[in-house]
Amino acid sequence: MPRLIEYRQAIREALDEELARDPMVVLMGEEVAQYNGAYKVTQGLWEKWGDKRVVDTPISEAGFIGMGVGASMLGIRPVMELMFWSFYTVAWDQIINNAGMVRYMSGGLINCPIVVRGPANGGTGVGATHSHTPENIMASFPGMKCVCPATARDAKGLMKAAIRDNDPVMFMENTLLYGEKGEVPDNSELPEGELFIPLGVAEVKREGTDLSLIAHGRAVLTCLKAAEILEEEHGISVEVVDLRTIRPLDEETIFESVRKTHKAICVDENKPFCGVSAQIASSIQLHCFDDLDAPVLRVSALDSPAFYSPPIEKLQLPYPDVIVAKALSIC
Amino acid sequence: MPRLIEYRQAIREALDEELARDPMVVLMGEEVAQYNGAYKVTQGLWEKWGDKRVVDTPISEAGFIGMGVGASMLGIRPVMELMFWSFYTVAWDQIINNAGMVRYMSGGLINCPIVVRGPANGGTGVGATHSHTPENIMASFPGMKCVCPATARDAKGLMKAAIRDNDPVMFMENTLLYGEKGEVPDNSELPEGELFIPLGVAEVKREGTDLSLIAHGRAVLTCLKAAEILEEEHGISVEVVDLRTIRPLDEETIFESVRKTHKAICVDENKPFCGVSAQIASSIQLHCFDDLDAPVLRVSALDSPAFYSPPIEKLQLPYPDVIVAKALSIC
Amino acid sequence: MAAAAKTTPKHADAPINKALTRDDKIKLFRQISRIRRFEQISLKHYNAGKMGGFLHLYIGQESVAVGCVSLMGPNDHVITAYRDHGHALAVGMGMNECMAELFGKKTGCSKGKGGSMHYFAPDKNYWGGHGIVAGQTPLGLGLAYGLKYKGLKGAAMCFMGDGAVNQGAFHESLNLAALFDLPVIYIIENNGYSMGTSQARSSSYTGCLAQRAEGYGIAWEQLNGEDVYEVRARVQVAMERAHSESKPTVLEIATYRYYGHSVADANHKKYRTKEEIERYEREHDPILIWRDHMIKEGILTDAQATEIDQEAFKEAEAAAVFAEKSDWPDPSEIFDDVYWEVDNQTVASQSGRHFFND
Amino acid sequence: MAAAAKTTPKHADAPINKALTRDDKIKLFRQISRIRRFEQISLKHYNAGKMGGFLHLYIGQESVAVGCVSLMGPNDHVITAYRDHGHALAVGMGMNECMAELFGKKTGCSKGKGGSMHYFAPDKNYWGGHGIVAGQTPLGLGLAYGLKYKGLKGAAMCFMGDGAVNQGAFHESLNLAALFDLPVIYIIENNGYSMGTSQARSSSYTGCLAQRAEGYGIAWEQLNGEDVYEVRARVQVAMERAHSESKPTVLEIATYRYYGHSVADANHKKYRTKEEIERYEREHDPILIWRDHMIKEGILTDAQATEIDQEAFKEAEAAAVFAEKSDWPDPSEIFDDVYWEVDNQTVASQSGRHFFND
Ligand SMILES: Cc1ncc(C[n+]2csc(CCOP(=O)(O)OP(=O)(O)O)c2C)c(N)n1
Ligand SMILES: Cc1ncc(C[n+]2csc(CCOP(=O)(O)OP(=O)(O)O)c2C)c(N)n1
Ligand SMILES: [Mg+2]
Ligand SMILES: [Mg+2]
Repeated sequence: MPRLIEYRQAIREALDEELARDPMVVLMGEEVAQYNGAYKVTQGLWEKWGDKRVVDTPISEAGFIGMGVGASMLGIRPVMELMFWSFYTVAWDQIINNAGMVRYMSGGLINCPIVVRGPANGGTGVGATHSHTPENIMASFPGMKCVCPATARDAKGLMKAAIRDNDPVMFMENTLLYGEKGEVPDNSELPEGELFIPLGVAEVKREGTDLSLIAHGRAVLTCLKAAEILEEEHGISVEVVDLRTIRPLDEETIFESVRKTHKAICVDENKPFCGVSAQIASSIQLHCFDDLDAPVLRVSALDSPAFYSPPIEKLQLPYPDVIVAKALSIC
Repeated sequence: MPRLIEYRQAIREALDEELARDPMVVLMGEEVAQYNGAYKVTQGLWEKWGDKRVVDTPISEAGFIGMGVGASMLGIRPVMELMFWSFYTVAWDQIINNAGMVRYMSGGLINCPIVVRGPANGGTGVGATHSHTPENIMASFPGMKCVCPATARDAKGLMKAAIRDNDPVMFMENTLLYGEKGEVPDNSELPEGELFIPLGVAEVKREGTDLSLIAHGRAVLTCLKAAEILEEEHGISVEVVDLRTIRPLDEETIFESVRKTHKAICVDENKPFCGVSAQIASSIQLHCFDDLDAPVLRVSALDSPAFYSPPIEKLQLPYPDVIVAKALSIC
Repeated sequence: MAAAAKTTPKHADAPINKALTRDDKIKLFRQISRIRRFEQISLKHYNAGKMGGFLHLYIGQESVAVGCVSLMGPNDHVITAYRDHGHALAVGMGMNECMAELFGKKTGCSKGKGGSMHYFAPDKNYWGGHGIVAGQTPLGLGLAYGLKYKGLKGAAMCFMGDGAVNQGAFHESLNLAALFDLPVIYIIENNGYSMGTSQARSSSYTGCLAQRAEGYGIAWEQLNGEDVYEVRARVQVAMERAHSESKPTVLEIATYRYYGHSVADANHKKYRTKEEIERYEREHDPILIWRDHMIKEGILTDAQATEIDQEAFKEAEAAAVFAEKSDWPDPSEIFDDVYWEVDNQTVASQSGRHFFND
Repeated sequence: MAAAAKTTPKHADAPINKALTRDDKIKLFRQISRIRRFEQISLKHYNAGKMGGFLHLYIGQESVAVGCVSLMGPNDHVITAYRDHGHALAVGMGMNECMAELFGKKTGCSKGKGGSMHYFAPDKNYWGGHGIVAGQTPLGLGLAYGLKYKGLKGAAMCFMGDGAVNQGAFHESLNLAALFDLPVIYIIENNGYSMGTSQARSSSYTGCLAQRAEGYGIAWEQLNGEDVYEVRARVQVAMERAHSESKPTVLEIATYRYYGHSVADANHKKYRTKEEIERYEREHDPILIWRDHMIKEGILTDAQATEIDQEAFKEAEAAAVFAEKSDWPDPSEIFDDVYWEVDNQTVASQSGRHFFND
């Protein structure tokens, strides 16, 4: 019987297993310990692992993330929670200039095995400043890695890879997915004894022949719904490629899909201007120019800050009907 | 006889004229007053306008930029210098969450007529942390405007538009251009009595029929050189479109050019992943799909942090030969 | 609750309080009651699923906003964090527009765009409502800068939480405030906790949090916020300093929130004791204390006080009805209020594309 | 120069200084001289157009780095800002690799990737070399965190300028240092100016800048940096506090830079007087002062001191020759040192594209 667990629990398992595996791993952030995490991702871990391994911090993101970066230079492996990824804005210098660049500037003498994690999404009625989706920004810097899992299984396997990675990894979760259940095999069922999904490997979440939907994060689920509608109501066979990692990026899987379907729509919850899907669209047209039967289309968050009002905010994020309509315009 | 002045002087003239025009305009930043600016853009302005209008600040970018944003809500029009645009990283929250989003979150009750200006470029041997080119990031947020002038004339005219604009404008200059001279008409020669270039209007800096180079900032000059080589050595007629403003963006001028030439290369000094040219390339293939005889190519900064070593760093930025080679690959 | 020195002076006798008329005092009572009732009704509808996002209740802290705001003249300004309903009502925002904002309606003070954390009323010198912890502290400085620049005699009161003192932007602001002699008053509403973290677990300090101001040469004070008289008497000193010397002050006002950090905070009875909460409600409740004053001073009878409270309750209920009945924003409004130039269809808005879907 | 209280105790008699052997003292003299000479030769070649970017000279401040670093044991670490040559040489980095870095050569300590502002030598517990003002202050905290986490008895000395105290990250770091009891020592090298801005125009404070630490309950001290004896005697107290109590300290060390902020600073004789510079050179020069001690103590003759200085000079000249002769980095190195996994060709590096030109 498949084991269904919540996305948040999947992450928690990954954290727990990595805490057990490597004494250098330490979880840190606001309310991650005694409070069990604002979104309960770290529930129970402080109780289990104690003050040294699971650490509450004051509201000083620049200070404590920079501290984590410094500690990582000495070989500690801090997994830092941003209560919302949105709060990277106050720690940005520490993230990009220190974690992201110190290796290069030191000619490779230093590396920062740090993970910064937390939810990065709109759609929860918390207003513009709390609804940043900075995956395009994080991935735009060589030196940084960026992961956006869509399912519980991916969240677990990728988190383990992120923690073991020796470069800084920006790990973006999603509050709207924390409660979603997905199939995650128990370690005992796995030949390697654990679930480990390498960074930089996309996954075809649904196979199809007429159209490729390229997505990451929650948009993958939206695409799967759209694909169903397109299949059932319009007889269009849709392939859904889940990027999973934005950098390193598995371009080959994207191109392969497009070479098969000849049509692509990039879907994300990023804002459109210079968003992830701009990059993907520009790559596809470059590498698959002669394979394309139509321009690469994009469906992104609507190009305005996040609207608080819940029914309106819903319209700002891609939903299946928008993707269906776009698909029909080229299929 | 045309009046040739330096790019930095052109900006200074704009600042000076706006200080004269509107008593609400105030210049602020580190070393802008008594020191005359780290790059001498504000030379003489403190002496002329005094302590109230030209203000030195401590090294507290978050504090003083946020202060400028707050003052702008009361109708002051602060023009804030970042000594390097790179230092936006420590003030990012204030810029994006306050200047960029308070209008939306207040349902339009507030606006922030603030300009943040300074040099944003690589190529000067100051290392990775001092070589940020954040135009893609700034322009990716609805609510923000972003300007990248390539010439003295544009710098002057656009700065005046930026200061009079009632939205936050991120104005990116270039240390490598400060000393470049260009033709800037004296106000007395102009029918309107001043040079004013609206935001959101691209300029075809060179006309051509075989290939469009789409660029902004210093890359425009690189494109002009490449265009000459292509014309002279290869008989290829190249059009160079200077975006001038990244947001608002004059897409029509881009598309018109591509519809004429059927080939486009986007050139910028941004890093490639989710850079400005990714956005432009993705738009071109969308809107000019049937007009394109080849994929839209891109030439961006090499995808690594800035290398200090001067001769190597030069190779990281687009230079004419690279553009020429790319052009030949599709022409 | 944060420990504050028990205050000895008879704050009621401070000139600023002596100057209060009977009506003024009743108005203060009405305001405190209105905030309490507004929050209670909000809570009810939040729990009924009528709102999105977070709801940070101000219940328990009412005397702070009401006391401070009551000192404001025409050139005094207010800005605060996300726990902003109390300040909003205190400056005179209507319950209807405030409640409708929570419901995400078009009639909300921010047209449904801001939500609970983002109330604004520039016409009432009220500049929000800000969600990023301490993000408003440089803005408060900027308001003070604007006042000084324009040559106006005024002050900017910038409210913040005890957890916010550990954000760098606040410290940068302190240095700038002192260096530039700006009339800003930072008011730390110390309710003892930042989410589930007690003051002791989040801040290192000597004496009190406000004392950090000393390192910048800024005047500071710690006071008890439960009694409007004390708040007024002691904040007035800072206002005076701002108005006549154009100098900043940092005030730390001890207060307490009865509910969780936000309504979503399921833990708030874990990180503090039931006894602690109940003791505050019993001994330090701002409404009970002010009500007591009114009755002891013979300004209100018990029945009259109850009536005022009932009016506030009805007003809040009516506001919820108003909110409920109001229209949702129209999807077309999604692209309004992004750019001033676009909203106003100026010449500047005519050139170049501003929005980028497709 | 920043005003520092004239110190009365006989620092030379402090146990930590009494413990110095004759050779130790000569070594200190050699180090100071080497820094001075290295900087002078750098300057010469910078002016000859051999280097890019900025060159921030440490001349005038040598005693601070040398004194502090001389206290380091195996688990003590250093990190600093862009004015980093002095600390680099003090921890034992070679002149060759340091000079070659300025020339942008492959043989540079950072392979030509970092330049003047970004020297690193993790093998010598030296963590850079950081260009963003105060950006290194949380990193210093992290080094201390790492030490404590690993159960090592050590300290992280984090150097910074007087202008850096006004960055928020520093204040966040102070609170964290105190809250977590971390063995970090913040050393403000107060040379009186941040670029062209004097301390008085950039910072508001009471007493001195270090006193801001008081608001966080952190021990602090202000001292004079011109004499290595004083630096060692007083910094040792902080080291001891870090080692045995795992507690932070903030030290403000008065010093002076003879040259401009960077060599590109053409204004540095405008924002301060010629007299000020000359007085410092005459009365407070760290080399002259230490040389004086050596001669008075009979450790060196004048001639011997001159010889050491000449050796340093020659070493620096040789380093410039080495740098000049070294190869430029190969363009293929542009994509090295971006990702550890890629550099090490690990399994993790095999999946997905890491670089995106085309
Ligand atoms: C920069 C930032 N970090 C974290 C948060 C999440 N957060 C919101 S409120 C809060 C606690 C703030 O406590 P305090 O300042 O004491 O104010 P109170 O809620 O008690 O009024 C936290 C951690 C945020 N909004 N912004
Ligand atoms: C965040 C940031 N802002 C501005 C600068 C530019 N800058 C570099 S050094 C400097 C002055 C710093 O002075 P101080 O801290 O006193 O150190 P000193 O140079 O005197 O050693 C400035 C403004 C920077 N590098 N980083
Ligand atoms: Mg609090
Ligand atoms: Mg200095």
